Amino acid sequence: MITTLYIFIFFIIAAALVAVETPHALSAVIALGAVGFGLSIVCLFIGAPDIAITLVVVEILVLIHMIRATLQRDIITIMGPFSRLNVIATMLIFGIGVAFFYQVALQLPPFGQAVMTLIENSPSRFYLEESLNQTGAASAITAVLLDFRAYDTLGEATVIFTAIIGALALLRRTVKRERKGKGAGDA
Amino acid sequence: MSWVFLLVALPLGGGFLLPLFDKRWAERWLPRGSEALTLALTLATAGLAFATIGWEGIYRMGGWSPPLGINLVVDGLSSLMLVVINSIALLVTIYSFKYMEDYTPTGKYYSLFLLMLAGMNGVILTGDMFNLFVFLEIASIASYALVGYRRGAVELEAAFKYLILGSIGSAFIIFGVGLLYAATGQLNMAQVSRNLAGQGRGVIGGITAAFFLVGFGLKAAQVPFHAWLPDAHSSAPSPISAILSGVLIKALGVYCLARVFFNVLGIDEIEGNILMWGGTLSMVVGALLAVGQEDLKRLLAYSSISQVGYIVLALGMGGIMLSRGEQALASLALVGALFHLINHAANKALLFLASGAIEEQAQTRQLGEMGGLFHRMPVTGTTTLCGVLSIAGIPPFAGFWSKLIIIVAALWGGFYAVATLLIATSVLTLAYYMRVEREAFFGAVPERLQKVKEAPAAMAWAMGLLAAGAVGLGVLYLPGLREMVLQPAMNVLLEGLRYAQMVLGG
Amino acid sequence: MRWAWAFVLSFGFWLLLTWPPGWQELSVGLVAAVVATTFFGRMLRLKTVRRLFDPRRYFWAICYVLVLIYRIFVANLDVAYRVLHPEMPIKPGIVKVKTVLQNEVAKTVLANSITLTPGTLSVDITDDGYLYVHWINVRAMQEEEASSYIVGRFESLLRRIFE
Amino acid sequence: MPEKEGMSLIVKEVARLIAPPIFIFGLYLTLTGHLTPGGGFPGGVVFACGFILVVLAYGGKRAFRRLPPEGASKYDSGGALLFLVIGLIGSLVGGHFLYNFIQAALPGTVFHLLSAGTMPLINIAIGMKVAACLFMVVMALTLFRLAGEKGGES
Repeated sequence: MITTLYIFIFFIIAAALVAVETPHALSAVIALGAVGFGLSIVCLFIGAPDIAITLVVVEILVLIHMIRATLQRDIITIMGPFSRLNVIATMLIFGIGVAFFYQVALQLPPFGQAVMTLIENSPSRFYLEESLNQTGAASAITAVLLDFRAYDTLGEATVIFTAIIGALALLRRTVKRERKGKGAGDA
Repeated sequence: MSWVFLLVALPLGGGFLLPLFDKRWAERWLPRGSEALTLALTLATAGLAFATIGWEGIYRMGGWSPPLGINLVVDGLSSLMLVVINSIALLVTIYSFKYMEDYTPTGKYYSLFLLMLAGMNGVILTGDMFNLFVFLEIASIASYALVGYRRGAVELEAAFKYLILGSIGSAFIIFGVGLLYAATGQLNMAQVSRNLAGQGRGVIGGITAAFFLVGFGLKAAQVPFHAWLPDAHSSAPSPISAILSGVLIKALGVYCLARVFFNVLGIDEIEGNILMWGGTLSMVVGALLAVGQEDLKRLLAYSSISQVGYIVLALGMGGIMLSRGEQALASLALVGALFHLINHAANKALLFLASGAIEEQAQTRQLGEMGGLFHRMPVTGTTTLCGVLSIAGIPPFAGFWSKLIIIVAALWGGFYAVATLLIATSVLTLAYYMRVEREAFFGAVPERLQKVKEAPAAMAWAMGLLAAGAVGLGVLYLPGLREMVLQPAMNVLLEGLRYAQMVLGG
Repeated sequence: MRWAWAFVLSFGFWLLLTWPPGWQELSVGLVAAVVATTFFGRMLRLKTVRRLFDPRRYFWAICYVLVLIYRIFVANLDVAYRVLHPEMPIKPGIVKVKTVLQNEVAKTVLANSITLTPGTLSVDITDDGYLYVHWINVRAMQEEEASSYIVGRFESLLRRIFE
Repeated sequence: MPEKEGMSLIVKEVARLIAPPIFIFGLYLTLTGHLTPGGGFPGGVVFACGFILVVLAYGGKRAFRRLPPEGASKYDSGGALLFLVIGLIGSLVGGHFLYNFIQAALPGTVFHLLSAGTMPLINIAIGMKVAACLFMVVMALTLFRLAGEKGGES
């Protein structure tokens, strides 16, 4: 079980490296798709089927869309000058990050161990034990999302809403109204 | 106080409703309907914000008590921030009517504006770490879009830069929240604070503090992380610049730093020093960079970095004094920080609105192309003069008193180097603002500006009210008023652990 | 009529998902089916629906699945032989074949079957009934001959199912 | 999509056959979110995929006549407002914003479709919203690409 999980995680890392390193845009897109599917399988392993379903659906969609986008472009290879300084700086920062994360990882609960089993007064324990009686929802996840922390969910929905309204505002066709006596609108 | 949630729910509702106002039926049946609705909602939230003064307590979302559900917390600090945010938002709305008239989808503009307001109010009110992040993202995403709203090449580049750096900041914050959850198993701020006080911070707490310093530091544009601010704040439409510089960087950056470090993690001397020296660096670097600017709005943006540096510096100084046990001195430094926060919000909003009025009427942002505008635009000239004198710290104006308090606190606390830099920066600030006055407002009117007229009434009213603030906000430090506004807010920071007690009881 | 059938089919699929149905599932399912019909009812074709009630077609469909499995099995062996053979006796190329099928669903199933069979891959399909197929070992260059090799195996059964 | 209207026949046929079941499955995920893993977010994503499949298969021009991207904005706002209104009713009835007032008044039988109070309603609201948002995101990407191809750079 845990070995399979590690195999998938290494698969994801390998696919991500391929996506970064390959010079072909299409290969990069496909490797990115492999990352996504690997991630959704990992989600299945750690017991989140709903996230896995969503991830698969989104991955298929993104893959189709990006392949269409790449196929219609003339440029199919990614070229760019490599700055050695940038690589060294990135590696340095990455190394420092890994060192810090190692320190933190030593303190974190072991993988697969739920936080609530370690901490006495954690609300997640209450959610598991009482959500059915208190909210009447059979799915504890939904009980947390839509009753205990419904305000958060409202906020998350608003984040998506804000993002799309912002995108539509930036993609609009006419920027300025025409007005007499003044300079015409730009763009 | 069962209506506190309306401070978030009303602007959210407006934000959801307004995109529908871009449709053809709305333009026919409800001309200027989006403006009217926005005005009504910002009036309502401003009223509610003033009504929270002097109240302290929590509001339970969905009826679940604190560690289980999410709760809103109103205390001195939140009501101070709410009043600042919502009153400036109201004035900016009035100003926007005229300024944004030419830009087509007004519904989307006001929708994003209200969503940003809801995000800021949510950040201020929430008592939950993850919820803080969620509302911070709402406010940030709305502001990314608003920065690029004019959609020229420069604006889009600035918005993109802001988006990238802002997202990095958010990533740091969410990492911090996740680590805090792993360490304590809690998301409720009060409960996190209580658990950390019980079990000690440990390594995770230290790393979390570092993450929060970077994340909120990015949102507050402190100096190593300030690169996005001059572009973003000068490219945004002027009312949005006023909101961004005036309140957004304070609500998402300074307030969160204060809340997290004083009430949740508990500040220690090292972090106090980081905050203080980081603030000092921002203050000096921001002022030095502002001196050479030709573009009026860029100058104001660099000045924002410098002035927020003052606030963060004073907060850090207060933290050091607190961890040394010097309560009285700490209270002075913290009052200085909060007082300067209020003053800077009013002054910088005013100056950005004035720069917008100049841009609108004279069609330029370059200082070299202006001149003698005092004769052509008397109201703008007078209000700008008030703002400039206040922000530069000239005695009877509000900005002088807050700077004085910070300098006195630094001197009494023995931070002589910081005090010297504070005074030097104030002189520098005065110098570059005097340059603005000389080049833009005094002197002879150049040929091409002969026909410039005064800004429209709505814009003038908004600027006038803010100018009154710039002149009169000094009274907040007078005894009777100080106990109403500044004192409760300062007490929240001073007695860090009382927060958990207030929320959870016992 | 089209809308009614769309409604019935959506409702049937809903029942499959929520089996066993109680009165709550049934009533919510009615609403769900109405919603689905308003969005997607337009896409349904009546001729296809009528064919759903012919038991002979189901029989031929089962036959078709068996034939397809057999074909895939044989083609697998063939491709494996070609890959493992030291000289790799392959002769890849794209051939143009004609299909007599008229029904579009039938054409789609045909193209997908060709793709599913190892060694052949349908590349494109034109409106006038031509398929472009990539073949690992092109045995016949002529259109008719190639058609009988690739398409002929499936066509008769598909016509019985769909037409 | 400008030169050829949609993709090849195969894709069109498969899209036509599979879009309605995808939609029903999205409804199922959304409506049973309080009983099984699922809920408004995955359900909405599945809805949106049904629509996007149709648009990709049939090409922008033909599909937009049936599914105008501007119309999606209506569902977007509607879903968000529905969520907010449920919360406001909770505050009027129960005194707390987002209070589960239906569960307090009429507790349904657990493990049945009509239970858990406001949760199915909120799931529907989120489903509508997420579907409309995702649809608009993809359409925004498509439209942006078209604009870029026509007008050269920027």
